[in-house]
Amino acid sequence: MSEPILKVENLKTQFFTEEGTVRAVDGISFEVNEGELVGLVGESGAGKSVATSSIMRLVEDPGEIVGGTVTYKGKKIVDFEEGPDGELRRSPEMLSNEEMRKQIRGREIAIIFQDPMEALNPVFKVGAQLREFIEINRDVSSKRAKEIAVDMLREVGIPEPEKRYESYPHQFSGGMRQRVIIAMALACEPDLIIADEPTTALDVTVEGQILDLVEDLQQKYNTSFVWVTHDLGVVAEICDRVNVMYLGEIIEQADVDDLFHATRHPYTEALLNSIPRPDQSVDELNPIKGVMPEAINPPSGCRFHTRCPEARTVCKEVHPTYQDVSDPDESSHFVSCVKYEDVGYDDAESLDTEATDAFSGGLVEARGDGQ
Amino acid sequence: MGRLRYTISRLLQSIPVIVGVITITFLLTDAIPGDPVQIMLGPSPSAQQAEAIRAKFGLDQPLHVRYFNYLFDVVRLDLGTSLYYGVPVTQKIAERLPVTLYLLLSSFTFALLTAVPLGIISAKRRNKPTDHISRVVALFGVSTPSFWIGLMLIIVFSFWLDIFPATNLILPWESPANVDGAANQLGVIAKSIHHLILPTITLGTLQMAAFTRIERSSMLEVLGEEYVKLARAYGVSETKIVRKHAFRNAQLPLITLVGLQLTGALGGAVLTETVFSINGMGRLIITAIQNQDFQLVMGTTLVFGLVFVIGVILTDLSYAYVDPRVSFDGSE
Amino acid sequence: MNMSNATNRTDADESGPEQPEARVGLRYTLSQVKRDPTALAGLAVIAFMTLVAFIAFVDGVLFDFLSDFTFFANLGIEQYLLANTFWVNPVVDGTGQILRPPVYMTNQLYPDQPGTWAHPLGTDHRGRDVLIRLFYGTRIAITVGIVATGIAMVLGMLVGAVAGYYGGWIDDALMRGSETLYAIPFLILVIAFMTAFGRNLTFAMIGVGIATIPTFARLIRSRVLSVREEDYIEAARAAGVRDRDIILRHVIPNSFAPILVQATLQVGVNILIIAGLSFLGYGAQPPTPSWGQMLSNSRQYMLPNPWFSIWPGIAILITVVGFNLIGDGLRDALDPRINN
Amino acid sequence: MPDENKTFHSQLNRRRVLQGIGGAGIAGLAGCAGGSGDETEGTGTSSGGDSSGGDSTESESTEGGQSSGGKLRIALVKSPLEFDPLVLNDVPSSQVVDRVVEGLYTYDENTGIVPLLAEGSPTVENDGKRFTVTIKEGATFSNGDPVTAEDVKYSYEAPVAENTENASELNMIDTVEAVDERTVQFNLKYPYAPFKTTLTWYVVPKSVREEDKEAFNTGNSLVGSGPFTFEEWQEGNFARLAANPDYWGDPKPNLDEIEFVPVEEATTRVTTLKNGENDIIEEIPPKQYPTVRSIQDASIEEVPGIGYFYAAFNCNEGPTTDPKVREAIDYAFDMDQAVSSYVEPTGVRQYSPYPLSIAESWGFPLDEWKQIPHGKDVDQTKALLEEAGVPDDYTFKVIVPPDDKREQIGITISNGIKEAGWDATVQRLDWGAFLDKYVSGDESEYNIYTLGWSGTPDPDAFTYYLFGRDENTLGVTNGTFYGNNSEAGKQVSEKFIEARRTPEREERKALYEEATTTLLEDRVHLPAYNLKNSFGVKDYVEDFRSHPVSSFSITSDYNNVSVGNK
Repeated sequence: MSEPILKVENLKTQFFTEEGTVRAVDGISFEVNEGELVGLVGESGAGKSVATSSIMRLVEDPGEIVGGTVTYKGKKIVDFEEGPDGELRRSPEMLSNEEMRKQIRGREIAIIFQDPMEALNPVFKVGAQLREFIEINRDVSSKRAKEIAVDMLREVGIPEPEKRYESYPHQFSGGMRQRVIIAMALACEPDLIIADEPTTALDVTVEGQILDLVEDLQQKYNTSFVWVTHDLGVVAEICDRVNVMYLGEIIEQADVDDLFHATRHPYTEALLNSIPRPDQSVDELNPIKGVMPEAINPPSGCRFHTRCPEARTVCKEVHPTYQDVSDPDESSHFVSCVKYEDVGYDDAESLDTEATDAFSGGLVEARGDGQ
Repeated sequence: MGRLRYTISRLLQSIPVIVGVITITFLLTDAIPGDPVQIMLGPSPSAQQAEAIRAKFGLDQPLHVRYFNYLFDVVRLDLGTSLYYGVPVTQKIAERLPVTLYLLLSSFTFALLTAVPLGIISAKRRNKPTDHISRVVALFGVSTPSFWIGLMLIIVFSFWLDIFPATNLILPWESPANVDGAANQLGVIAKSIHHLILPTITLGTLQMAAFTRIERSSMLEVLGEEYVKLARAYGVSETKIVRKHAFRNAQLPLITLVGLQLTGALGGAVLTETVFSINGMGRLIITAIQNQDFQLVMGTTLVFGLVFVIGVILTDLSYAYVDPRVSFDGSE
Repeated sequence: MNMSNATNRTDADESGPEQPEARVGLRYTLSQVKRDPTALAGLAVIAFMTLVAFIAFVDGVLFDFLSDFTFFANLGIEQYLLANTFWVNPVVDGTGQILRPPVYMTNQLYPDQPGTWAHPLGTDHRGRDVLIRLFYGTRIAITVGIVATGIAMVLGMLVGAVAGYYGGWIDDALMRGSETLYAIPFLILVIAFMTAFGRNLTFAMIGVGIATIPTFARLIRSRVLSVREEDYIEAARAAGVRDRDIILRHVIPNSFAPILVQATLQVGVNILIIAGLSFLGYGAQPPTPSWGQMLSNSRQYMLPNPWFSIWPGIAILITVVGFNLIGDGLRDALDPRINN
Repeated sequence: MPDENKTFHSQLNRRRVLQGIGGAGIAGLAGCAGGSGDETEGTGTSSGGDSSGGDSTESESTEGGQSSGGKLRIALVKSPLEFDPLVLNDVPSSQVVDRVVEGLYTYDENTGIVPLLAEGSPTVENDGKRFTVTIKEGATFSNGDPVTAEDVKYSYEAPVAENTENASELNMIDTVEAVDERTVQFNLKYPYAPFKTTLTWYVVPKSVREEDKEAFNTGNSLVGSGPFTFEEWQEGNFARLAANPDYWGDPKPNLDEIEFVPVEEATTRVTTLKNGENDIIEEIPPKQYPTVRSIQDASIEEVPGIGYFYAAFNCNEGPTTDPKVREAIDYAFDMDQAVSSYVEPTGVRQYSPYPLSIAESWGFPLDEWKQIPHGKDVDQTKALLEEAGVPDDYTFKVIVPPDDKREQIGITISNGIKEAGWDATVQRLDWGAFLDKYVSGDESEYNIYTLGWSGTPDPDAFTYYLFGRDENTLGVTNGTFYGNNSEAGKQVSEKFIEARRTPEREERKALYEEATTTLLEDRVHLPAYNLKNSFGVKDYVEDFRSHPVSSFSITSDYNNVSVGNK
């Protein structure tokens, strides 16, 4: 396998608030290969968007990337080294903000945001916004940028692109705006596009159209994608490989087929049980019980234990290791669950949680109070 | 489309407001105790003198007759004759209005020119020392009585330091012959600005502070918008983001506030004009009220109302200019 | 978006508080405020001012009944009679120079004149203690600010609710009316009002209250309009709950937090307006000490002794800052986007 | 007497003047009567460089330091409003017009009346009902026309014929005859003792004024015989005069230009004096005296005006109709102290309705009158009020005009009453409301008021209007209604009216003394103070004089202002 174009290792991003430190991304690792469409799945609040912002180095105050390495085509987007006093500090190889802006953002990695209604500036014409980004990232004249923009609008299926070029965002529907945003991303000819829940805000039919469009274009341009979503249906439809996030951690990673058919982590399983699946028919859907605890004070041990139907006492005590548990015939399949470790899971007592039947009390644990 | 038509229709829509202004003022002035004729003639007018005056100004008519007469006169652009000055109200207003508008314009310019950069810097350096300083300045600005600022400025800059004059606002188009030490029009303008500085700060501080506060919060809000993040994600520089991508959007609440502050500023002009002995509309209306010069009270209030209405329309027009989502014909 | 109705737009964009989610209740807001140091500072300022006002009030009452026992007399301030502003004899000291700068500051025009600890801020042109006049002024400023706001709030809520509730021509008429009030600079409006009905504090409060009705009317009206569309209101309506009850039980309680913010800020604004009015001679009648009137009086003495102009100004400043801090704190609590 | 008519109306009763006094606490207006020209017959020689080069409309002398000529900037309290001397009726206007228009007679440095356009004293005949005046030879208006008897006749008749606001000042005149080019004869309806002051009335050229009265009033065509000519005026901003190059009299003015600017706020006026924006400022309030004195290059020029400020009682209704109550209130406070606290050094204590200069020139028994007011004795107040049977819960109403000094007097009185155990309120009213109320005689409106009065330097100007009981005064300018409940009051009024038609000075004096003593003992008025005409003057301004009657003098036979090196 060739070298991945994006390699994320042990990335940590924290938010320093008055209430305490929020470990929004707590040591995640994954890779994106050329032309690959990698999914990043999880409930709201799992840290997906923080992860993508971290990759773009766009984390806003009071958030801060505190550790790990992100390598893009050999360039260190994030990199830390140990200082003389043992503290972590930015390594000299890590790109400066200016370099990030000029070399990476838009040019190499483009991003598509969740809400197309908000992502276009309402007071500027659509074409002008498109043209500006193209000019910045492709070093072309303004005139040429306009041609590219119009072509790209056509490409993403906007009728009468020359005319629509002159329109304002509010004159577009939501789906159309998302097409514009996609056109924006593609027009800059990046090698990687991070799509942060790009279809969540759209209705289902439009979502389908957009997904088809992305698949087509992805094949045409051979662009790699990181596709952030909470919708496993979308994942199943377009992704090659999937990372499942829970409370700042990636708890399972596998090829899309393996994930759906050889699910390892109880959380992933719970997620899958909560959605209708075309390949299986079930009598009823089982939503995941409880609410995800706050990342400011995550549960001890396995972070999912408070909601895990298979939780046992050991889950509370032991933080599981993220390890490859793939069968020989599988490609890699990482999971982070004590079930696959030799820490006494089988002997441990079952734990009372809201997801186990025994649990019938209040929401104390679910609040993330831990013990 | 239809910017002109829109303006005209807005003007027409403002007619009820103007009529309302006339009605309220009419009822209030009528309720003021005391006999204007007596104030005018002194305490010992002869009966026929008083009668003559009453008849001349229509004061012998019942209230509703006077009210409708006044409305008709207004339609004919006749605001009557000032009892106090003995000249047509329109003439008096024509003399005084430019002064007040000049002062308003200058203080709003001052307010905007300081508030916008201050608000933006404050938002960009949020929770940094610059932000704290600018927020404290703005907080004090909205909390300080403007006339007090004026008094302090006079003490310090006119009396102690003797840098700026304390009175006598000169209009920039005044003839050089009427201005001491001004050889030509340029000299007049220089003098005019010199005289304008203290009143401008006095009247403009409150606006400046209010504008800074709203500029900061709207800039903060806009800087958190998705489209700003998007621009950032596409490698647009921070400077350009602030100057271009966020700037226009951030001005929208400010534009609305500018319109709303207009009447407040007209009120503030009364105080500023009093402190600096400026003969503008504010002092005119106070003189009119104190002397029960009904025609003049009515006329000046009416003009204040018009200034407000026009101000609001201008606000709307500039809002529409900045925000393409707003259209004049009511369609999306 | 259609602009044909400017009032609609300004409703939403009013500099007042953003419309919070309906579930953001008063209690939540207050709990947020508790965490905000600046808002707490504001609260402290106002609490202090209120305490001063209260002491001044009690002192005034005590003086009326028990002439020889008062707080200020017990504080050891000599010549208490000088302080009691409702009841004063002018006393001029031997030199005829009754203006004194404060103890710890020298006046550049009269560097030889020391102040006294008995009159830390000096005495005024009638020989009254400036500090105590400031205390008494606090009482008036706060009372007047709050009462005027209360009038505007109650009437504004009524007008706004009726306008939003009935809609149609009633709405139009009321909103035009409130626009009309807005079109006359309120200082002018209040002065005309006071000239017509009476030149004293009561009419100043009523006048300012009436002149600021539009602020609250618009706020409530826009709430009524938006809440009317909410699902639970529709449900209530479908269930046969009367609109009137809906407004009273749902709309107004739900709007209380933003109104509280507006009201807090308005108290500060009103204190400024009333100071301006007093400055022009339209406020408290003479012996009654109001800050604006003290400022107005002080103009004559401004050059020989600027301190007389400075103290009342600072008192106004501090009080209004206090209300603004609280108002800002409340607003921030309601609109977490900005500051959280 | 039914056809009794008003004479010189003092200016203080006029709306605009009252305003001026009220608005900014102005003091120096007393006696700036419209009818006072202030240039006197030139006897001396010109006291300095005359303005022979003086048609100086384009002068820009303020920047430089010319030693002769030059421009003078005077800050008045209010802006002038109109300039037709026959129409104008406010102090600032007359302050400007007085430089442009002259009268037959004028005042000397003090209150004496000396010829100006007239040659010598008037001849009085027919029991004081006929006055004959000769116009000086060579007197011309600034347009070159000679001053004729016809112009004089016109100037005295037009205000009455046109029923201007000044009509009442001249309507004791029955006819005016132009005997020849230079001789005028005034026939009065009745013997009017103070007529000499009336002869200071303005003289304007008939032909010019008749041509366009409007232009005459706005100043555009204003022509007079004075040392200055009218240049330009912007209401509220400035009024500018230039030296009259062809001035007929002596001395010729030293100044090239005078500019009058209105600055209402006293503090601001003082500031403009300090920083040189203005060369002279009018009216310094009491507490600004030290400030003005502290200005290195300026000093104060002042002289007591012809005015009278007082507290008065409602003798028509309510407890104050009882002399005991009035005396009780006199006991409640100390007017001496009040005046020294709130009025000095801007004014002086006055013990009678007559300004000191009048009282002295008439030889009134000031020492006796000075003994009448009581010092403060609250016990006496209590005793007297109880004796008079004033209910314990009675609230005395004091109304004051919008003027700080009079307000302070009002507050002092009310504090005294409160101290005695009764309640009292002080209401500061706008002029409109005040003028309405103080002559209503209505107990529910007022028990006590404070007010001021000013006039010509003749006792009549103070007695007739304030105590007269005819239809022109009672409830018009007399708000005390003294005499409604007392015989003494009626007699006082009769004596005052008799005095004004008695040509014999000694007889008049006796009448004034008797009546005045009665009213002071009856405590109808509590005389308070008189204000000074005070000016802050830069040191480089030379020879500027304040004047008791006409507020100040620029060019006269006893002074001629010039501007030295700044």
